[in-house]
Amino acid sequence: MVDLSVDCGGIRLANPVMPASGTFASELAEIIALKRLGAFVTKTVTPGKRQGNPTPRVSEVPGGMLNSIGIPSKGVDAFVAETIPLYANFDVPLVVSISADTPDGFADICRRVSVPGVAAVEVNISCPNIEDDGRAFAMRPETTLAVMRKLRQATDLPLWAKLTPNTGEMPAVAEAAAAGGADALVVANTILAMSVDIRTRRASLGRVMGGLSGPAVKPIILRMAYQCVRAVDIPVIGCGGIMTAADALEYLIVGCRAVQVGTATFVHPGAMLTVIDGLEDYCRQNGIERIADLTGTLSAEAHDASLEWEAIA
Amino acid sequence: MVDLSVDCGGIRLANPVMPASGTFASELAEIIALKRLGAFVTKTVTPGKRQGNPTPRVSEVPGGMLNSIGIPSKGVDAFVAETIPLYANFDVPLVVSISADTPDGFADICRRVSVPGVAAVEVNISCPNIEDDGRAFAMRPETTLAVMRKLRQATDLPLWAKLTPNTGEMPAVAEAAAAGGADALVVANTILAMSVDIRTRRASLGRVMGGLSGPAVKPIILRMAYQCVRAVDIPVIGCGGIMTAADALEYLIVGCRAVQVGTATFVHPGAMLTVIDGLEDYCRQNGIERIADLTGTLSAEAHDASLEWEAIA
Amino acid sequence: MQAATLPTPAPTPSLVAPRAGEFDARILANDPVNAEYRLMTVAVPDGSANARPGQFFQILCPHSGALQPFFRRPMSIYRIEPEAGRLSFLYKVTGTGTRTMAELDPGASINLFGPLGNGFSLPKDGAPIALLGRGVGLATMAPLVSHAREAGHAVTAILSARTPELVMSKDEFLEAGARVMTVTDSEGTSAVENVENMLHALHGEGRLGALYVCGSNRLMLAAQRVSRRLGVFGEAALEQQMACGVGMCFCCVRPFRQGDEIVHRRVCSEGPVFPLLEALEW
Amino acid sequence: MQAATLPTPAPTPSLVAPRAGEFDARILANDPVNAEYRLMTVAVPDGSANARPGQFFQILCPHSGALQPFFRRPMSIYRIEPEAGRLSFLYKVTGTGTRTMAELDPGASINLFGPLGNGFSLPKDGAPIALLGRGVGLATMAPLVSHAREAGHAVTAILSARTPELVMSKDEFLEAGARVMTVTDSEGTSAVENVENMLHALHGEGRLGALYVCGSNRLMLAAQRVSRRLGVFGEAALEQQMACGVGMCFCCVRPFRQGDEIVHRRVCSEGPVFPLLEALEW
Ligand SMILES: Cc1cc2nc3c(=O)[nH]c(=O)nc-3n(C[C@H](O)[C@H](O)[C@H](O)COP(=O)(O)OP(=O)(O)OC[C@H]3O[C@@H](n4cnc5c(N)ncnc54)[C@H](O)[C@@H]3O)c2cc1C
Ligand SMILES: Cc1cc2nc3c(=O)[nH]c(=O)nc-3n(C[C@H](O)[C@H](O)[C@H](O)COP(=O)(O)OP(=O)(O)OC[C@H]3O[C@@H](n4cnc5c(N)ncnc54)[C@H](O)[C@@H]3O)c2cc1C
Ligand SMILES: Cc1cc2nc3c(=O)[nH]c(=O)nc-3n(C[C@H](O)[C@H](O)[C@H](O)COP(=O)(O)O)c2cc1C
Ligand SMILES: Cc1cc2nc3c(=O)[nH]c(=O)nc-3n(C[C@H](O)[C@H](O)[C@H](O)COP(=O)(O)O)c2cc1C
Ligand code: FES
Ligand code: FES
Repeated sequence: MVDLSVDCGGIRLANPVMPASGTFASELAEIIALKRLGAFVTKTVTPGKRQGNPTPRVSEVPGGMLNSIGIPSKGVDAFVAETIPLYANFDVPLVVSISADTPDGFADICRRVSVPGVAAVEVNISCPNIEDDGRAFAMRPETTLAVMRKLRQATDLPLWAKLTPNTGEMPAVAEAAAAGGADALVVANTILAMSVDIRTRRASLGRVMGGLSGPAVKPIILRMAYQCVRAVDIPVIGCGGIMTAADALEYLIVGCRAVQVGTATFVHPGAMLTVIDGLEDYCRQNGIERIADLTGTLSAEAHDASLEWEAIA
Repeated sequence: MVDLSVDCGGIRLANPVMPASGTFASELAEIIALKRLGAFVTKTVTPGKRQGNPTPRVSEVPGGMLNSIGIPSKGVDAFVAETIPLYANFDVPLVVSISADTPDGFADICRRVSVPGVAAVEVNISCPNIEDDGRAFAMRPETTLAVMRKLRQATDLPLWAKLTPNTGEMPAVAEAAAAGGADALVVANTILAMSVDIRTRRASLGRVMGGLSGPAVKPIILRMAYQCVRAVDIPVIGCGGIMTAADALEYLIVGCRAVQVGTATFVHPGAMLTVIDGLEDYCRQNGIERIADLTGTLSAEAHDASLEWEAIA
Repeated sequence: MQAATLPTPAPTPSLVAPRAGEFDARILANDPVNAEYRLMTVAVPDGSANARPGQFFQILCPHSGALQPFFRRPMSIYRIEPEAGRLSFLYKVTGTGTRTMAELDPGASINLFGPLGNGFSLPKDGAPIALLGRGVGLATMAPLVSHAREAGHAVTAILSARTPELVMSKDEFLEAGARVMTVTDSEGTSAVENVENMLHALHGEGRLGALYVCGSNRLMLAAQRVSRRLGVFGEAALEQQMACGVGMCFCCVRPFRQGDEIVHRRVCSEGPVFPLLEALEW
Repeated sequence: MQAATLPTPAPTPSLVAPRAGEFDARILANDPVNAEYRLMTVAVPDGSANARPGQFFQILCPHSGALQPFFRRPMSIYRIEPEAGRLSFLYKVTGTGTRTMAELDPGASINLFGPLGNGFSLPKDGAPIALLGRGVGLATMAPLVSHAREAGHAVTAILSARTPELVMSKDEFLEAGARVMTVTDSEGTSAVENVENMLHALHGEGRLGALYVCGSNRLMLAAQRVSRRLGVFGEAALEQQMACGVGMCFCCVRPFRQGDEIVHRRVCSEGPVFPLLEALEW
């Protein structure tokens, strides 16, 4: 028996696999065995009601998708009243993703979702900060530190900071989030991107630009996760392009404690469960008793080309 | 007859398609009709001799490749003596890509490649600046402006600044490059990324991290090219993930004046020629007489879903 | 505009809604129907063929050469044969995904996810119904015919197309027991005024107890006008691009009228079948 | 170590090097040779079959499901039949690319780019030659046998493998006119000391006028020792991962001894065949 459990940012997970915010909802319970997941992560909720962006809201691109869903939200009150109770009957930790457009707004919603039934709060600081010209909080270390400090004061629950890959200063932002009181980092949200329909010469998304996710981003986000692992002491949760157990293993090997699976679920509704099964198989086949031992086992050895090519003889 | 010629950053190109630096060499002359290209762009040359990075230097990932070739170089003297003359017999503008690890070093090599036979100098400011802790020059507007000013004084040839997509401040860096005297921007170099071989638990590149290129990056670089087009008045040359004419058209439609094709040539040696043919076909089919007229024709109309879905009836 | 009083609908009764699942299905046939459409029939596992009219599947199209298509493609169930364990999809060869579907040979397998979404509701009182469809809309409504017939409803179908040759499935509708009328652009009979008149005539004959529409925005608006004027219950099956197909991603929203408000609803999980009068123009 | 004086080699004479090109080739056969290897034969356009022994093709493997493989796969030409317009590749089913190659049926087409690289050089003087190969190395050297025989050289081939069953192509080598000796791990005959002794013995018999090696680092080192000791000209065909295949990307470099310096050379365009004594241990 492989021990798949991990301690991750203030909570214990039965296994390191959970959904990425915005790619999961209770509807999935009718399709897969939700109780097998390491945690539930809800779609980001905002203080007030929001409709979201104009359609088309998604577009496929080679190896991935663009989205500009725009965080439609029923507002935090309806969320606390209706959504949180939906998950009460599962014995799986519930992580609530929140966002707001000012540091104070963030602290306020954080306080309001800190209710029984919630195991941790994921703060989507990849969203625009209207006090910084609409730049996302996590674009710069200073704004990251400031918002995290306010959030830290607003709750006793574990705080996971979800970073944006659009920054040019990932390690510094990671350090700022940790210094501001984050218990874990989620690396990362989607990468700003676009595509054009050459027949109509229009952007394929109603909002022109949107976030890229799926296999195309994996090598980029994996690199960022690795940079964050080296920059901070708190756990890093890898999130970007995980379609298979092999992808999840790459994240664990570079040092992530857990992973989130997003887009894959759209293509294969059972993707998260397949990833869990695959992690267990890998551990069994490689004599790894606890998956936690796999974290950060990236080998520093130089490539021994001789051995590699010899293998083919 | 479609007029494919464009004015781009101080030179006139017979068509808007050229190779990306590091993915082209005179060896290709034996395989495709090089004289059909809009320009030649050489592999980046550095002041002194360099061996490059340890192997493995490349790795394939879903929808693209990672490389950490590391700019092996025979040094600028050998380059001027041996490489530039190789291209003298083609009637195609020669763009020489240079890099150096200090602003003064950059200015110096720029002066030395400003010789007859060279039509423009592409400055690869995506490389590390040892005076800024090894951060690439083009990571920040300040360092971009500083190095471009020195470069501007060093040559009368057109200067193309090749930017890095790893910055979080693309529009500001683009403005700085233009303010520093660039005649065109090349957007962009590769995106820092990595991958892991889960069997050996080693990074798949000898240098661990490397640059991602190929179809996977196209939506990201296209977005950056679009941001640059909106930020500056000088021409923008799109470069990232172009495999087909359709990809090149996306770049032109968002406002690029020309494009560079890199990785595609490794998979299909004739890719650049196929792109040129496809651009011509598209113009003919759409009644566009001069391809230059296509630049920046991105439609601002909202999506008319009614028409779209009706089309299927 | 006055709000019509409508008979309350009941969900389609006879069929048990199966749990949605993802599985590989063997292709039994995949043949052209006309220049644009193909009909694919697949063998599905136990129970999965118990889908409701109006439901759809998310189809994982085979990958063509390189990197596309990424998303699954939503396709309504065109024919439901629970005893034989068979389902069919009538699809138009349009872009990347459907082009790769068209290349599949019998014996190959294709990955399906479904059945998804909510099906049509029939009026409680055995009232006669009318179907109004164009293009892919026919595929969506086809299984409703036999389903309604079995539940004792008379069915009239108005099939719209560009030309008489492109009118699909007329025989299928007839066999299933519908009275069929066709209107086409080339004959000048498909104009909305004409269709509205036909619906009014049907109503006069006592054959418009409920109205179902799919496949054209213009037809939907016409159906809404008729429904509103005559106080007839109706449903519209809508389309929107989809990623997840099960209500998680919110990409497939369309605007609806809900009292005085305009709200977004997800076509995949709150539809694809919606109350006719709530659907807003696309 | 003393630098040996070597006879100067001449490029393979009889074959005209065709210009490299990219084209789709029809697959004529693609059959298993043993548990690990397959042999694929393709029909190629005029002239493309005029490749030289030691050259290779960059093969575009079919895409498996999603996004892989991205790069072409380099494969030596195993059999060259210019009159019939046919080429064959002997390949080991290893990873993503070769697995998808293995699934291709005759009649399908596969995209090739080549022939690429530099082939083997034969000694000018008609001297007898010896070939030393293991695994895929056999594929690389196979066409050298008939080529050398036609040019009047006696050929001895030492084929190395894990077990006698895995010794491939013995018959092909025999038919092409080579004397064949096999050494295997399971019989304990493949140790480098033994192979070196065999080469010394061949030299004693006057049958080691030049030495060619491919497919194993250990064998290459052994061949280098023998070549150095006996002053015999030799060449080694090397492998390295490739992207472009034509000298542009510099990913396929290996270290070589050039006078006192250690330099990088590109396996694709400066090789894959290199002077034996310049190649450094991998
Ligand atoms: C609930 C539902 C049921 C449907 N039933 C049928 C049916 O039975 N028969 C049939 O022929 N078509 C049906 N459609 C439309 C069908 O999904 C599209 O024709 C198909 O997705 C086009 O894919 P493509 O790859 O060929 O085109 P592309 O243009 O390459 O598709 C690009 C993207 O746009 C989406 N898209 C394109 N057209 C439509 C559309 N009309 N509706 C929704 N998404 C679209 C695709 O799914 C994909 O994500 C249905 C759509 C929905 C929402
Ligand atoms: C000049 C040359 C000639 C060759 N001739 C033959 C031959 O005739 N028969 C044969 O079976 N093999 C030959 N090889 C090795 C063959 O290229 C690899 O076995 C093949 O690329 C493996 O691909 P894969 O997708 O199955 O493996 P994967 O492990 O999925 O490949 C991943 C990557 O590593 C590269 N790679 C893996 N193994 C090798 C290798 N040994 N050499 C170079 N690149 C490698 C692949 O090309 C690809 O880029 C040759 C290699 C070279 C350089
Ligand atoms: C349709 C969609 C909606 C998303 N919504 C949210 C969201 O509300 N909050 C958030 O933090 N991230 C959101 N994301 C980002 C994902 O949580 C995840 O970070 C990203 O998709 C990368 O992972 P993947 O490649 O596995 O999808 C969304 C992604 C998609 C595709
Ligand atoms: C193998 C390889 C080597 C490269 N070498 C250089 C280089 O020397 N200088 C440079 O400016 N860019 C270099 N690049 C980046 C390309 O010029 C180009 O910016 C990038 O690959 C994106 O384009 P693509 O997706 O079309 O390949 C290299 C890219 C690759 C794949
Ligand atoms: S397709 Fe995801 S919510 Fe409808
Ligand atoms: S494979 Fe590109 S230089 Fe050899």
